[in-house]
Amino acid sequence: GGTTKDSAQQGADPKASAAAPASADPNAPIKEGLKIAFLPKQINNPYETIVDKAGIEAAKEYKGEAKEVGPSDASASSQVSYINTLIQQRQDAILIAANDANAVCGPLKQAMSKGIKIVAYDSDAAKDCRNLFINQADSEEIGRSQVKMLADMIDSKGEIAILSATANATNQNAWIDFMKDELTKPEYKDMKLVKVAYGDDDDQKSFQETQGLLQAYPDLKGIISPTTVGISAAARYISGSKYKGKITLTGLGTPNQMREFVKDGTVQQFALWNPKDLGYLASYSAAALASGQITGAEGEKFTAGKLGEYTIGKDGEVILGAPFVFKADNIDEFDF
Amino acid sequence: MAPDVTAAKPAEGVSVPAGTGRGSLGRFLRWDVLVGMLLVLVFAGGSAGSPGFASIDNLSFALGDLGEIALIALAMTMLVVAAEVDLSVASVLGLSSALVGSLWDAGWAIESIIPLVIVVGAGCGLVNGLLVTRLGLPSLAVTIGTLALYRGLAYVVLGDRAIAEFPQQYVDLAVNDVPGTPVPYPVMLFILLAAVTGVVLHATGFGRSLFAIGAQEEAAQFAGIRVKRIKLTLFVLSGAIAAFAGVVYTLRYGSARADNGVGLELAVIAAVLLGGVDFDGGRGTLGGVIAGVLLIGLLRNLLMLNDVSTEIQSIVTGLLLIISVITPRLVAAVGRRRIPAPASSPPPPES
Amino acid sequence: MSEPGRGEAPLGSPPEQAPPVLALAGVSKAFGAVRALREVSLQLFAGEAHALAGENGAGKSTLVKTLAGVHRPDTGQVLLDGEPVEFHNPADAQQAGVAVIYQEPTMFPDLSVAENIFIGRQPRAALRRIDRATMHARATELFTRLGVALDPEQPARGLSIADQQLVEIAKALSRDARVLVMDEPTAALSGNEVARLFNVVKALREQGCAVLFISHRLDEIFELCQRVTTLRDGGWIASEPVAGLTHDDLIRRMVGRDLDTLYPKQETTVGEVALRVGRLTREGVFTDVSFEVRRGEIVALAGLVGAGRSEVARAIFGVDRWDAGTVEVNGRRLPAASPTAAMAAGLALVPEDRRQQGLVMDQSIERNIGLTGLKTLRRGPVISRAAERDRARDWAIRLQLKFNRLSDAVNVLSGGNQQKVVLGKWLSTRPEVLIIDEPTRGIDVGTKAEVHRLLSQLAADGLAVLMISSDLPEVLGMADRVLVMQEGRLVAEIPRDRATEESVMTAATGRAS
Amino acid sequence: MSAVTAGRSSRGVVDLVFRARELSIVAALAVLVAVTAGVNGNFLSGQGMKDIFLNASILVLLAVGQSVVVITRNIDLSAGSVVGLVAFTTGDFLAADHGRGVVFAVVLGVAIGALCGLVNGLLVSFGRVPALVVTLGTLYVIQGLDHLIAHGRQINAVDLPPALLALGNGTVLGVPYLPVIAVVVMLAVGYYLRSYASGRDFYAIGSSPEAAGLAGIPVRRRVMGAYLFSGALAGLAGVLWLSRFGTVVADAANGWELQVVSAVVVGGVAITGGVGTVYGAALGALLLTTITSALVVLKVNPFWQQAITGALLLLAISVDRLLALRVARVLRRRNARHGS
Ligand SMILES: Nc1ncnc2c1ncn2[C@@H]1O[C@H](COP(=O)(O)OP(=O)(O)OP(=O)(O)O)[C@@H](O)[C@H]1O
Ligand SMILES: Nc1ncnc2c1ncn2[C@@H]1O[C@H](COP(=O)(O)OP(=O)(O)OP(=O)(O)O)[C@@H](O)[C@H]1O
Ligand SMILES: [Mg+2]
Ligand SMILES: [Mg+2]
Repeated sequence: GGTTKDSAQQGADPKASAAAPASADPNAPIKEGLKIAFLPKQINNPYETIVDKAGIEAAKEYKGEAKEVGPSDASASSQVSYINTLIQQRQDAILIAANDANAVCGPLKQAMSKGIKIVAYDSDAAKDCRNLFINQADSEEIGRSQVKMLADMIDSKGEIAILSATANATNQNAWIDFMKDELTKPEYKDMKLVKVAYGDDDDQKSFQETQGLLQAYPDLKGIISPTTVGISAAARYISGSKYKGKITLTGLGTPNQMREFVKDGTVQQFALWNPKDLGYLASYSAAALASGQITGAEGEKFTAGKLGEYTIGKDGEVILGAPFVFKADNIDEFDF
Repeated sequence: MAPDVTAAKPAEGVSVPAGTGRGSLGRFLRWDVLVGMLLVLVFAGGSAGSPGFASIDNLSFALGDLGEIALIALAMTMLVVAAEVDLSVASVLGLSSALVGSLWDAGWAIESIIPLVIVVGAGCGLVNGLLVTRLGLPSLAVTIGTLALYRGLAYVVLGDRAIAEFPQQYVDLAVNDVPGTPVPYPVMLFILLAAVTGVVLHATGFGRSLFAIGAQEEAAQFAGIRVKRIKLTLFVLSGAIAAFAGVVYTLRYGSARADNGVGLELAVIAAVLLGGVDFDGGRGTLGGVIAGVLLIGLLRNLLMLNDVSTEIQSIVTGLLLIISVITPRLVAAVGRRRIPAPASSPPPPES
Repeated sequence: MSEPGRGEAPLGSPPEQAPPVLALAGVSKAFGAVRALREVSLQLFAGEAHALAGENGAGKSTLVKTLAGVHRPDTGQVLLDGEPVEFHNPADAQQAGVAVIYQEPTMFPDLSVAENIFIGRQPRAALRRIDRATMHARATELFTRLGVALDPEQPARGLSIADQQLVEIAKALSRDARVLVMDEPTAALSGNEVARLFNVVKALREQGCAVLFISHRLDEIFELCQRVTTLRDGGWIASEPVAGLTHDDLIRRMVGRDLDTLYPKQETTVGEVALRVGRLTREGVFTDVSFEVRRGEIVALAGLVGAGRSEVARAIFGVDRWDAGTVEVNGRRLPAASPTAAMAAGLALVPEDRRQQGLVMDQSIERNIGLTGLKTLRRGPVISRAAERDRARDWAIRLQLKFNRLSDAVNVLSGGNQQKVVLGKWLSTRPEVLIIDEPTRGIDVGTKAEVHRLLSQLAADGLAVLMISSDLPEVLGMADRVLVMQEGRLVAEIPRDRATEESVMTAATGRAS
Repeated sequence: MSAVTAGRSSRGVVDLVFRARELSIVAALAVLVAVTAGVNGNFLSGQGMKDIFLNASILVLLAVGQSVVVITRNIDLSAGSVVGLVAFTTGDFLAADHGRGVVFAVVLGVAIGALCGLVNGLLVSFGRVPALVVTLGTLYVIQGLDHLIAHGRQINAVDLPPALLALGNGTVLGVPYLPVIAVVVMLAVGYYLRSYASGRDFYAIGSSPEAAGLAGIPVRRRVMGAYLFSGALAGLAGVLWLSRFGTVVADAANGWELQVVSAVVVGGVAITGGVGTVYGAALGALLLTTITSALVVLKVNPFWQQAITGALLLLAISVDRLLALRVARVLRRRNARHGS
């Protein structure tokens, strides 16, 4: 209970008075000792761990106390329990990678009503339930660029497929929508998306789905796997099968996972933003919010430490930057 | 009409002094009572040691968070007492959630969605029940199958869509407290249902039948108990309650998705087992189960408040389960040792 | 208790100097408040069959389990060849050459009959593999010795109780044991099989095996055994040679008083038909069974083991489906396969397998007795515990049940007392037709007489009783009419005045007519 | 002796039924493969077959271990979590020390798995507590430990010795190692269970634990052994998982416990103990994995895949059951004709 109660509590809470100040003070200093919590989709997900660790490091720079808490299953319901806990602990800001944009909304609103700043990162929550969304890259940009990248490698010709995470994965679904849209452009008239498969971010399942795709569509030319688990499982399968060299795989992956397959030629290139930068930026934006530098309104600016200045875009979105493309000649420069 | 056979040694059996030490000790140290005591301990410790734990807000939230598990646990308790199990409950919950979403999306009124969904849930239960009673298949196997089937149907219904924006007055019903209490409406409903279930299970003929079926099915059948019909009823009930829990879940989170409640079945079963219900059937109390549900929920809440990581929470839950079955044996062993007769051997198989 | 067990030397008893193969000295065993054995001593000699007699709950099975290593004595000792030993588990006792047939069969339903016999000590071939051929051959050989036609490779599931008992016997024989302990091995057997068993046991005894034999059929004790030890309420009463004892002596030792008659048959007036069965058929089990039972009448259903009598009873009561035919109670036809309807019509069935069918073993006496009265014990929607307890106490007293507390689980009762609980459970429904399958299986003489008196009186009060029994004297002593089944068919109906051992057995074996 | 002959002929039928459990799975597999291959020839190509067997191998190993436990009327829900723990910890060791070889990895993995099995076995057999509760408990504990150790890290293929990776993808005479290992283990265990006295003990215990005690079977030791074995096999499966996927995070085989139990049940091992063979269980595992692959190849809408898998699972156990009931009826009639 108590997830969308916006009555009653407001007056009782001392911090409530500080909630939602009418205007931002861009020159306000970052407060010391801010209590900040990262709530990833799932603890133990290596990608999320990299992001959150970088965020926690960043908090040390501005003398905040940051921590990472979260469920071991990627479910919204567990995240909701954690939000409740974080409210009870009176954190100054909660950073969340939402498993379900709507399901976490009620409790997030309640947190906001108590003066807690909410920053969504990696995966957005519904717009009115958070102050800011730190987007790793513009969703549209990710979706379209993946198609472009694959098209370059297969000369914009042939059947392609997508190997996604779970059917309900918010990010992947958003990107896939843009990919489909991109494919309607005339330059891709010879490329045909034959199937979206779901590997559920599970090695074995992604493996089997890849096999199935290759058997079911013998003329398949390319696969886009916009998920780190999916792309590494697919790469591993292809590298050990007769399809190696015949099929082009790309998508989103971490360099450490993919290094072997880039080196052995299974994969030519794939993309990802720098997850450390994502955590770093999210951490600073939370601090800026909690210190009153910004309120989350469009056009406000803040400085994110070493990353420099960022401007808040439409709907409270801050975009980290363009995704980075990893290839054989640059992959060894990265370790994450 | 019964003949007079009371002549010889009439009082022999009755005159044996009742209530040796073991009985009362054993009764007191039953596991369900221990769970209750543990619960009180957690509560007391939490209130004293963790600011925020005993706040109305937090308790209300923690209770509400247990709502679905608690509801499903009611039906599951009766099933397990009757030596059956329903692993498909979480999938029925998911299917129900998906249906609520897609029907709402299609413009149906919530008032007509809810009964329909409950009927579908009952239908799911009926399928389980028919496979178990008509074909004589073990329910563990059947419901592993329907666990996949019903979850699959949820995806068929809703695919990758997520439906939100349910009418506020229903969301409020799923979320808000009964005025003047820290008890959310679904939990209040649970309390009422639990009272009914408790009476049914422990004080009515139906309840007696369940225990008899669980302990010795054939004997129950020979005593004129309609074993199959009762089991079928239980499965239907379990399906209907799971579907209703799906409605509550959907409204509480304001989000209908095909993957809602994945894995919830193990949480329910863990709570039922922690409450001291014997998985082999024929033994257990509803009070124990309720204490078990609350213990798991409040303990997790307390651990979370103290920033204990989810890994440790998992380990604590597991250990609790193990302790829940080990302790009664230890108590029994100690109890036996205290009695003049040190019985060294296992309970004999016969007379 | 001075020097029990050594009366004057009976015929064929071993020389004095040879110590007993297996002995108990001053053994006590208690379960909670129940003192199942109190300072009991017993000596088993090679080449001698020793009987153990006592009422239900006297402690016979407990003594057996102490010998078998299932229980460890609280005080006292087990002596093997005069040396104290400690059996920590059944395996230890088996190692020492003690083979035990427990009162209730202990089968592995999923294993083959042969494996049931040889489990844990299968004949080995090269590389310690199991030699199945030898195993089956040896099982067949055992069955031939016992004169039964059982297929060693058939799974044990679905064996009748009698067949299970025979497998148990084969298992014990296969051990070539020095001591053979048999706890009511004949309770489920009929005359032929008992005779075969006795021949085999006698042969074993002559080869020097020591035998401990328990039975509630006193004739069997007199036929097989040289010595008898009597227990009463867990205490030792006497150990003496069988020769020179009379039935009445033995009963007096067991019961502590004289018994007037075992078959107190009352004269009754026979009323209208209460149960009518017409051409009842269950394919592959029984065919065209037609008969009627009238009020006040006790009709016995006799036949060899496996003739299908219990199956008929189960079908009438509705536990099994029937394929054709009709069942009427008081003129009203019963629907097929509905025990509930049968009960509502006034039918009651005391089943033959009390552990599986008659009782919920883990539940208390009062719950078991209350189970058939869930509707009548109601006060409003809930069961009245007081009413339940009263009903249980009432019947416990009437049936002279021996128990500690009504809330004790029935599985701690002795076999005979369990049977009484089943009886109480069904009589408390105040039935108009009582079908009772093997009413006194495993019941001591005293109680047997009580059960018989009870049946008589019930009939006199207007109850129609259909009694299935493999105990021929019981059939002859109690029945107004005897129906005989053979291989699933009703082959004869013999009125009381013409029923003799001869006439019934002739019909049952199908030798004449 | 007419009864004996009747017995023998009826035994023929019974035997057939018992074998039919496996035969019916083989038939189901054949139909599935034939239909799929009919639609898409690639399914039966060399690569296609290799994939099917590779996919099934790990599940087969787990199913073999599980069936030994289930035959004793117990259950091991923790098997999946053991795979996860072993895959990660072994990978962690190897990544830290490149010098170690495959043998070390296998020994380490099996040892960790056996240790988990030992704990289960001790609790179940000496604590005399219900297996389902205990192993659900250890499932949570092992999973927690695994996550605690992993703490969000991941093992990458580059960190692992190439020999280990070759184990997961390499072949002998064109046959991949994994299925070879799985088949060898299955055959060995199947032979042991059928032909050795101690193997039969497992069936006896599952058939009637009380009777087993009275028959002098070392019940505790055997149950202990079953868990130890199941744990060790799960450990082996964990190492193979590592070698196959290269990239491992903490939740490898997460949630597999129910899948393994499904495989065992579909394979005709009775959940109530005492009945079934590891061959059946292995075939069950093969069938389950093949269904998943076939559905993809048949271009079934992914949203229908899970529902169809569930329905097929139900179909498999129902048909099996109906067959058994039918044969029982035939047997009864036969009995009637021959008399008893
Ligand atoms: N495991 C047990 N726990 C408690 N009481 C027991 C247990 N086993 C036996 N008893 C009690 O010990 C007494 C002796 O029982 P036992 O089975 O030895 O009798 P018995 O002479 O074999 O009777 P019957 O002829 O009916 O088989 C009975 O009162 C019985 O209730
Ligand atoms: N549970 C069972 N499953 C399969 N077959 C059975 C079962 N019980 C009995 N049978 C078989 O049915 C036939 C009839 O058995 P039934 O028990 O009716 O005989 P009965 O005349 O009552 O003998 P008994 O004295 O053993 O009770 C026998 O061949 C027996 O082997
Ligand atoms: Mg006895
Ligand atoms: Mg019978």
